[in-house]
Parts: sequence; C-alpha cells; structure tokens
Amino acid sequence: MARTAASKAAPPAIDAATAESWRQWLRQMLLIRRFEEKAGEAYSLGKIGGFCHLYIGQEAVAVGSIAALGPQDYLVTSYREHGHALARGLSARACMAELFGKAAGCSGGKGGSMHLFDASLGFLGGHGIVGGHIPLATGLAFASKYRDEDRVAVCWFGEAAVNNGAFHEALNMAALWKLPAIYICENNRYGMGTALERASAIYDISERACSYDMANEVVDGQDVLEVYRATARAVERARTEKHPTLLEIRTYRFMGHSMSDPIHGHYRTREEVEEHRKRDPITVWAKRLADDGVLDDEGVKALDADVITEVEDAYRFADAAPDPAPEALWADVYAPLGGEA
Amino acid sequence: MARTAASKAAPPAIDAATAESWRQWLRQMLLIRRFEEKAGEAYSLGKIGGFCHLYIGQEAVAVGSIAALGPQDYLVTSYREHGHALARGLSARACMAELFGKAAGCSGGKGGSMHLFDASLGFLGGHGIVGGHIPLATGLAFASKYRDEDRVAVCWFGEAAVNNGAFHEALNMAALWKLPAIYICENNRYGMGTALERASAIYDISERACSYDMANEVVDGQDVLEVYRATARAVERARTEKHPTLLEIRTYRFMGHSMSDPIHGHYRTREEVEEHRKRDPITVWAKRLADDGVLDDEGVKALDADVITEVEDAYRFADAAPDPAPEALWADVYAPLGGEA
Amino acid sequence: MAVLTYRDALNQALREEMARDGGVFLMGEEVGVYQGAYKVSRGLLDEFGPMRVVDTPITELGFAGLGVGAAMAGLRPVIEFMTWNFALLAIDQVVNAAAKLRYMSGGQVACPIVFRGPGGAALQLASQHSQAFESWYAHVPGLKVVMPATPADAKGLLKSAIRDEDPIVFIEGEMLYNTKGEVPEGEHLVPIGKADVKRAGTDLTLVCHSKSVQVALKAAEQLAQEGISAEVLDLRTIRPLDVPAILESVARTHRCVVVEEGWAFAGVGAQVVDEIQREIFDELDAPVLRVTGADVPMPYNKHLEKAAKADPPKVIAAAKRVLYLE
Amino acid sequence: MAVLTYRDALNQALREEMARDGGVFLMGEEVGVYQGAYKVSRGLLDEFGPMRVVDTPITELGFAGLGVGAAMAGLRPVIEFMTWNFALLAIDQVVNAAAKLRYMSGGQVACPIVFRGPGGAALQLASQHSQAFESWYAHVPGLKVVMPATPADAKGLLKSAIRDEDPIVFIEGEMLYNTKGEVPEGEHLVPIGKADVKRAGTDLTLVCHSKSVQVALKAAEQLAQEGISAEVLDLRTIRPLDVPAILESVARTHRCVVVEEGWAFAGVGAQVVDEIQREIFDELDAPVLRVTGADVPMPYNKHLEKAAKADPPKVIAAAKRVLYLE
Ligand SMILES: Cc1ncc(C[n+]2csc(CCOP(=O)(O)OP(=O)(O)O)c2C)c(N)n1
Ligand SMILES: Cc1ncc(C[n+]2csc(CCOP(=O)(O)OP(=O)(O)O)c2C)c(N)n1
Ligand SMILES: [Mg+2]
Ligand SMILES: [Mg+2]
Repeated sequence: MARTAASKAAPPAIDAATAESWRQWLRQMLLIRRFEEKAGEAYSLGKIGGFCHLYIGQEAVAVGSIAALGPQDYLVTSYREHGHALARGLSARACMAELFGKAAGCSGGKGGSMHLFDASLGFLGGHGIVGGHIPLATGLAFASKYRDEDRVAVCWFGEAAVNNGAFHEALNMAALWKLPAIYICENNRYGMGTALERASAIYDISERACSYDMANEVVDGQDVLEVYRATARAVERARTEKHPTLLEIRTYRFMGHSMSDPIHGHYRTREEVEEHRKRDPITVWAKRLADDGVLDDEGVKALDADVITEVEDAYRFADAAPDPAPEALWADVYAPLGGEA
Repeated sequence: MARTAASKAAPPAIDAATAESWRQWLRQMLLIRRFEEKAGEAYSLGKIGGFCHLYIGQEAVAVGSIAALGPQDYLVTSYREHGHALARGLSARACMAELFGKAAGCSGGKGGSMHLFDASLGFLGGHGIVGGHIPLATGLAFASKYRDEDRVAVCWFGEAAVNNGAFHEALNMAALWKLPAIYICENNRYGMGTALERASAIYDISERACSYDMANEVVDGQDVLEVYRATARAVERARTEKHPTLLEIRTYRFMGHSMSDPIHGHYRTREEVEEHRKRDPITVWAKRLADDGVLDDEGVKALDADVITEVEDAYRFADAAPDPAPEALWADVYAPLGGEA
Repeated sequence: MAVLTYRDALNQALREEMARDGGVFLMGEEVGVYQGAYKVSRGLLDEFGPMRVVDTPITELGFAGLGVGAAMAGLRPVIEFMTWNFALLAIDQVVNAAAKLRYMSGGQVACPIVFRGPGGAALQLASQHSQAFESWYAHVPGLKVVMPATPADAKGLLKSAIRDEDPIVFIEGEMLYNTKGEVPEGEHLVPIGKADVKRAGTDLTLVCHSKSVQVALKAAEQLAQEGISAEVLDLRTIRPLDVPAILESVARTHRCVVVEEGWAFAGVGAQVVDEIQREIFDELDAPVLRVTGADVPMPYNKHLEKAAKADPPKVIAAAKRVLYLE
Repeated sequence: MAVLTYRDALNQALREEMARDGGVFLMGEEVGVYQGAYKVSRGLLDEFGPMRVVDTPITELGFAGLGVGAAMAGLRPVIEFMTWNFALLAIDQVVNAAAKLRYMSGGQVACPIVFRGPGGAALQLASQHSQAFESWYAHVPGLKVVMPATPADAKGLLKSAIRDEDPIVFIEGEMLYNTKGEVPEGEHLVPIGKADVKRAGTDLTLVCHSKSVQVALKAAEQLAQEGISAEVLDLRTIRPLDVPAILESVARTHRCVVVEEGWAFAGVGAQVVDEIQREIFDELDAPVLRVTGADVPMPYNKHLEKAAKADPPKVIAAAKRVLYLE
C-alpha cells in the first residue's frame, strides 16, 4: 500500500513557524555534516578509535524522520547513528566526547561511536549487531501498548539488515500484535561492499512488508520534507491505529562504509559516487528554502558558520575532557548493590 | 504466482503404470497410518520414549510429494518425519527399531523418533529445531548447483516455522542464487497449541514467497494427486530452470502435537477435529481409486491387511532387536582416526 | 508449610510477582492458551489476560529481543524458552544486547529481564534437546545465572530474579518439575548469589547445582551407610558464584567432588576447581575430582543415555577416590 | 622460508586447498568483491570465481546452515564469520546441526566444515565487538576448536582443518593478521590437537593460545632478564586439548600460569587448571594461577580497554606469585 501519491501534495502555505522549523532542519543537516567531517578528521589524528561509520549523504533521513517524532517517543538505531543522535538533540559536545572515549561522553566513554545513548531523550542507542536492534524497537512499542501510552518506537537500519532473521521475526510480531512501531530502512544501496542486488532476492525493500500485511512506503531520502511527511503519516498511523509501518527511504552513503573503507574502489565507481553527490540533501534543501523565499544564500552561510563554531567547540571540549576514572572499568556491569530492588 | 489453476486439469488417462503407482500411493499412506498407530501403541507401553510426533492425517503430503522425486534427490525434514521416511523407502523395520532405540534402527538407536536418517536414500533427517533444517536444504541445493548435478533438495516444515528467521534467510539465498530447492510447508493449522492466525501476521503462507520473488503454490494436502502434481511442477522448475519453489500444502493433524498432547482440548475442539477427519486423505484417495476403477473395496482391504502384516513384523523385529553395545556411546562423535583425511 | 511441586512453586512465584507488580509479564511459546509446554504457567492467562501472558510465534531471537526492548522501557519481562536448547537461536539478544546495555550505555539503560525455562536433559530426547548451557551464560559478565534445585528455592529465587535490576538466566529442569517439597507461603525470597548446604558433612564436600543436587544427595546417603560423611553444597546461583561458601566447606572437609549434568570441558565445575585450588591449595588432601555428563552428544537409546549421565554410583566412586579408599 | 603475515598465510592455505580440492569453497560476508573484510581472501574471487568464493547477505544463521547442508552433501565449505561476535546468530547451526549430525545419524552423515574468522578484541571496538568465545565451542563434543598464534601455524592448521572430516571452529585474531613469521611453502600441515612449545623454560610454564601467546612470550623475555626461565606452551588446539603436553611441561617446571584473552569464569584456563591439579597434583609447588580478560564487557575508552586486557605485566606478576617471589 504505497502512499507516495499522498506525498506528492503541494507544500502548505509557509507560515512563520513552518519557515522556522524548515530553517532548523537545514541547520541540523549542516550540523551533522560538519560534525561528521570533524569526526573523520579526528579519526585520522587517532583521537577517535575503533570503527567509525559516517552519516554524510544521509542527513535528510535522520533530520526529517526525527522531526516528526514527539519527546515521549523511543529511538533505536544502528552503529551509523551520529546523525540521529544530533537530530534528537544530543549535544555535539556529548557526542564528540563519546567518540573520543571521554567521561563526559553521552555513554561515559564506554560505548564509543557505535553506542551513543541518552536515555533522557529516549535515545536508546547505538547498536552494533546488524538487525539486532530491530526486535528492541518491537519491544519498546510493545511496552508502549502494554502501558497504553502515546509513545511510538522508531528504529533505523540499513537495507542489508532486511535479509536478516531478526527483521523478519520482529516485523511479524509487530504486525500480528499491532504495535506502534516504525521501521525505517535507510536504503543507501550498499551493505559494506555488497550492493543490494547481490544480497536480496527482491530490490524493492518496501515489498517485504507484504509478508506481514504491514503499511509501507518508498520515500526519497534526499528530500528532508518528503522524509518528514512520510514519517508523520507513519507516526499518525502508530498513534491512532496502533499499526506499524515499514518505510524504505532511498538515500546514498557519500563516504566509505567506515573510516577504513575508501569512498570508491572495489564495489562502486567514482562516477557512481559523483552522480549521487549531485543530489546532496543539504543543497537540495537549501535550494528549496531559497525558492520558497525562506532562506537566502547569506542565511545558509550564517547557519553554516554557526554550526562550524558549534562543532569546533565540541572538538575542543572533547579533546580537553578527562578520560573515565580507572574504576569506571568495573562500574555498570551490574546495578549498584547487586541489583536487588 | 499461484499455479493452482494448472492443478485443476483433468487427470490423465489411466494407463497400467499410472494405476499401479496410484495403488502404491494408497499402500504407502496405509502403511504410514498403521505404522503411526502402532508407534502410538508402543509409546503407551513405554517401548518408545522421548518425544513422538505422529503424522496421522497428513499422509498424502509425504506420499504425494516424495512420489515426484528421483532417487538422486535430497530430503530433509522436521521431527514429524516417520511418514516421509517410510514414503522414501526406509523399511518399517528400520524405522520402528529406531523408535525403539535399537542398534538395527536407521540411526543406530542414537537418533530416535525425531532423527531418522538413511543417507543411502538421500534421507538426511529428522531435525528437531523448528526451522533449523530449512537452511540445510538450501545448502544441499547449493551443492547440487555447485557440482552441476541434477539433484533437487526438498525440505518439509510446519506452518509455524515460516515465522522463524531461518526460513527467511534460507529462502532469500535460494531465490537470490537460483538454487534447485523446494520448500514444502505442511500447513496443518497449528504449531503445537498455537493456531496459525495467532502466530503469523498473514494467513496465506504461500504469500511469504513474494518477499523473495519465489514461485509458490497453495495445494490441497488431503489429495495425494494434487500434492504429487504440484510437487512435480516444482521439481521440473528446479531441474530445468534451477528455480526454487515454496509450496503451501494445506492439511490437518488428526492427533495431538506429540504423544503427550491430547487430540483436542485447550486449543481446538472435538468438533473441529471431527470436521477435518471427514477429509481423511486415505478415504479420499480410496474413493478416487474406486471411482476410476483402479481399485475396489476388496483391493483396499487387501492392501491394508498387507501393511498391517508389515507393521506387525516391524514391531516384533524392533521389540526383539538388541540395544546398541555400550561402546556405541563413544562412537560417532568424531570421524574414526580423529578425522584427518 | 505447604508441600508443592517445583512446577507449582514456580507458578506461585510468577502469580505473586505479577499480582505485586503490573510491569511483570510472561512471554513465550505456549505459555498462554496451552497453559505452558510444561504447565508452569497454568492458569496465568485466565488470571492476568493476554497482554500479560503472551503466546509467541516460534521466533526465539525475536521475542527475546522484544523482551529486552520492553525491559529497556522499564517493564519486567519474564521470557520463557520452551527449553534452553532453543535459546541458542536467541543467544545474540541475551549476550550482545541484555548483558551489554547497562555497560555500553555508561550506566543509563538497565535491562531487568528474566529468561527462564528448562535446561539439560530429560528422558530420551536425544542430542538436540538434551544440553546444559549454564557454563556458557556464567562465562558472560553482565548476566546472572540462577539454577534452583528444590521447590522452595525455585519460588524464592524466581521472585528475587524478577525483582532484580539485571538480566537473569534462570535455568529450571524438566526432570525437577514434578519433584515435591515444602514451600513457604507468600513473601519468600531467596537471595541470588548464595549457596546452600543441603546436607551437612565432615569427610568431603559434594559441590552441585540443579538436578545434580539430587544425585549428590543420593550418593551422600549411600556413603553414609559406609560411614562416610559427605556435605552436599548446592550452588543455587552459578554467577555470581558463592566462592566463600565453597571455600568454607572444603577448608573443613579438605576433599571435594564437583558434580554437574553438563559436559566437562570448561564446565561450571572447572571454575569451581580453579577457585578451590587457587584459594585453599594447602587445605586440599586430594585433588578435586569432577563427575559430569559424558563428553558426547546425548544418545536416544535409554541405556546409552543413562550411561551418559552423572549418577550416584559415579559420584560415590569419585568420593572414594578423593578419600583414597580405592 | 618465506616470511609472511598471518593474513597471507591464511590466504595461502585457502588458495592451496581450493586448488587441491574442487569441493572446497569459501562463503561469507564480503569475502569476494570486497576481497575480505580483513583481506584474508584477497584475490581468491578472481582466481576461483563466484561459485567458489561466495558473498552472502548478512544472514549468519542462514549461511552457516547452508554450509552445513553443503557439507552433508560432501562439499568442504569454509564459512567465514566477519567476526565471531556475529556468529552468536549462527550458533544454533554450529552446535545443534554441525556438532550433532554424525552422532544423531548413527555415523551416517559427516559434516566436514570449517567455520572461521577473527575472535576476541581488537582496538576500541567496544563490548559487542570484543568477545572471545573459544571456551563455549570447546565445551561442545562434536566440534574441534583450533586457534593458531603464528603465521606458520595459521597456514598449517587451516590446511589440516579443511581436510578434517569433522566440523571445525577456527578462531583467528584481528590483531594477529599483520604479524609476520616464516612460513613453509606448499604442503605444510600442522596436526590438530598438538600443542607447541614456543619457548623452552625450566622455572614455570606459561600456558597460552592465540593472541595470549605473544603476551606470554613478552612476559617470558622480561622474566628472563630477572633470571627466571619461563616455558611458553602454545595450545594451538583447544579441543581436543593436548593434555599430555601440558602435564609434561608442568611436571618439569612444577609451576604454571594460564594466560587467555577471554573472561575467567569457565574459560579455557579453568579446564587447563582442572586437568593439571587432577593429574599431577603432587607435582605442583604452587597453585596454578590464571591471567584473563577483566570480568566486564569491553569498554571503548582505550585506557580502560588496555586495563581490561591480559598483558605482560599481569603475567609477570602472576609468575612471581607462583614462584613465591612476591
Ligand atoms: C550480524 C552482523 N554481521 C556482520 C556485521 C558487520 N557489519 C557491520 S555494518 C555491515 C553492513 C550493514 O549494511 P546496512 O545494513 O545496509 O547498513 P549501512 O552500513 O549501509 O548503514 C556489516 C556487514 C555486523 N555488525 N553484524
Ligand atoms: C526453535 C524451536 N523452538 C521451539 C521448539 C518446540 N517445538 C517443537 S514442534 C513445535 C511446533 C511446530 O509447529 P509447526 O512448525 O507448525 O510443525 P508441526 O508440529 O505442526 O508439524 C514447537 C514449538 C523447537 N523444537 N524448536
Ligand atoms: Mg546500506
Ligand atoms: Mg503445524
């Protein structure tokens, strides 16, 4: 039941509030872009270790989808989650400090790039096992229904995760029990070096929803407004009908899979990447804002300068911040006092 | 792409060979029925232990589908496999002796009811983890394609197994790589005490094939000829096009899930069972043979007497057969000589 | 005190905790309409309804993960595995999610969940259905592993497990469900992490847990007839292991045999041996011996199966060896 | 002899075995077009083509099971897990299928398959990506567990593993891939089940395997400067464990420290301790000590991670304790 038709509707008259939020979306996308560029730089300098998966090129997905959520909602993501964390409102300082492994990091320096958490914002990680967090979202949605709350549980995962059994089992239960969950597949065409067509027997991920009679949509992931609207429809469906939705959001990864993977080479050509870079979600949105007279070039420059300052500050903060105390090694394995309630 | 239309075609003119094989199908169904009745009796007498899952009511599925296979093909089944073993040609003696845990059993008394094997017949078990053997069939089909052989790999599993991740992962790979595999879902409406509708978000199992763009069919499992024809179409597709198929064969379990489960009670009514018993695959087929003048009542009685003798002989054989030698405990953990080739 | 079966003691614990805390729910295969594959949840669906007693599809990975998510949201899931053999399909969620969440979130996200069901062998279920994995779970920091041997401990430990703030692997025994014993009514809590002397003795210590407690008690009885006084120490919790209790007993008896149902290699007993020889080496008058399941997949044939299991004769033989009586 | 990296030694073993036997194929995530997540399979796709070097979807359970099925048909699959952390999703196929088939079929069905990939921690990969599961697999009869520490052993053991008739869990190390060493050309086979003295010594024995061999060797070097002669015994195979080699060495040195990367509870070292104290109790001049990874999920911060790992200073301290020098 593709709902792309609906999304073709003309944009609403742009009132001041809308204009302001649209500007904020651009700012968030710029913040993510600059944050990721800085993270890449810090990684090369050895200030960030382990695996580091950048979100550059996919900014519109996190910003547009998270803009449609409420403060009470639950979010769970994969290891490629810096963008989602920033879009949800985690500070650049807390995120950068976590990448640096510092005590001031959003996970106390124990999680790192793949495990950003902020429970106070319903941002429940940052998970490293492909597909592993999808059932968690089903469980968060189950809890919402169990308590008859107005919360929606949203998870983001790559197109390669849909072939995994965890996806299949989690979506079947969500549909069977009508849980308020939204499954957002960020189809960036590759799982590491494997193109979608080499891993999945069907190429329209959204059709996997048919196995569960679940609402689904294919969305242009380079257009933040399209992403926002499709997610808003799914949120509405979840809040009112308690029905889950599978969104296939088509986007592209501009960088390598992780810092150790070149941008192009074995599995995709420079030309392919260049082609996709032409639809950079930031320029696409900046143009739209200009066309609609919401923000001109100067305004974009100003926002960019603003986020660059924020990212530089986060970098200095993270660099200067102290490491966790040695005793931190032994903390948080179990609840304090052995966990007896 | 349901092909049920095709299966509506009129039966072929009944030549002698066809008539003979049709009689053999009835004999096999009767053999399975009597074997299972005897196994149930032996279980109550404590001669068979552990879990014992009877196949009564589903005989047409194993007999019809296995009749469409060649001697070179691979078969893997679940723990409800007595019928498949007998239909494949394992002797009633070898099967009964295995249920009794005797050395003469088809698995040397080490497998029992859930793990019947006869590698010489391509009958590769008898597996106890729901869904666990589905990837094995994909692997057997992979081996066939790898060696460019004419073998088809067939597996049988219940409708409850299709919700499991193993099903999803195995079918995606089979379709992606075009492997000669046939996935036969014996939809007997219940997974233990859970009705299909309480476990799956969709009720037409065959539609799960759409997630893999796989050929699929819904088949009447109480009509052995329908099962044979649908399987023959799938075998043809596998041998010539190397395409996999998902068959949903609708049948019904006349007995409890296992010997410890009553025929009706918590999860289904006596009336429901009675209703389904009206389409006993054996009486359905006996009537067809009578209508077509292939076999009359007397003939049926003769076949039945014949299989009863065979089953009684198997029972006496199994009862008298020796247990495995104590040293058997330590054998077959690893290859002899530590397995160095 | 009422005499209950182990099964009913678990049922009582579930009922009491579900009545006490609306956040506690039971989920798994056949726990509801079917009343439980082993009837542990009998009556709970009627009493608490389908939102709190949830029948699942056969998707161990999926519903274990669902439980973890629900626990992250603050509910108190009790996830039943029909048997722990099937939990191998869910082990990624137990080890990579439940056991890691608190740590990798820097202490922000708790995962108060109980994974429970029968472990080990029953009778003639063959190799895929007769495995004991407690040493695997006990290997993993972030998990607690609880294995009651008696009805009273079953009730008291399950109640404590449900109230615990951390993920718990709670392993029962199909062969224990019908065993009977006195069980305190109502608020009966057994602390996690405390072993229990099931029989006092002076000549040697038999360390055991779960089903092997009965094996050890039978052996101790027969040894007593030969004038040998064996102490039977039931670990009850495998992680955290009650090392002080083990050391205290063995330091008194100076001899020890560890009995367990599972395979020997890197089993629970290997860790017990490691602790003893490291901490009270000089107290030992003999090496610590172990009685375990045979190092083979479980055969179906009943005689072979019996030969594969730890039993009183094997424990008695080991006891006599540590006493240098043979 | 050519000096190769551990990575290239594995690559050579795969290439030679695939050339020798057309039934050998490599399957896993990114093994082909991407040339291997850690480049162990570099060049193999070009040389052997897509039917023998197969890129899979991210479905560990599915392709592990596919491999088992292919092995049942007589092929010789080498299934690569990008890391053993992800293999938790496939463990049902390894333990309930591969390890059981021969036994539950009464010896009819062999499963000659190699599951391989890097295990344990690398650098700052955090808790879900830094786990050592060798004691789990070694717990299971029906499996063999092989863990080479050097390039020469990596080649010789992988070739033996591929020719073995039984399912093999072959655990490599991301931190070992770049290490260099002399590797015999061509037909170089190292027998499964044989430990190897990597450094001879007389005062104590350091039992180790995989990455901990380097830790032990460094420690032995520093101990030598203090006049302490440590023997370094590399297990190489965890199951079957080379108990005679362990006993022979410790019976000479009378003192032992077991070093491993993984968690302590029911780890490989616990089994080694059990064997030693049971078989040569009276030869021991001190309890056997263990150096293991800290009993916590692995933290991301590099200082915390370093503190969590077994390292030479910890081994040296343990060595001095068993020598009563501290
Ligand atoms: C179960 C599992 N297998 C393998 C990996 C290694 N791995 C990490 S990311 C990745 C590719 C995932 O691709 P996709 O789901 O499309 O997400 P993307 O990286 O494109 O955002 C792989 C194979 C893993 N983390 N978990
Ligand atoms: C992974 C797993 N979970 C649970 C079980 C216990 N169990 C055995 S059979 C069964 C029901 C299977 O139903 P279905 O797949 O429809 O097959 P049927 O028994 O109807 O032939 C269950 C839950 C199991 N064997 N494996
Ligand atoms: Mg992707
Ligand atoms: Mg069924």
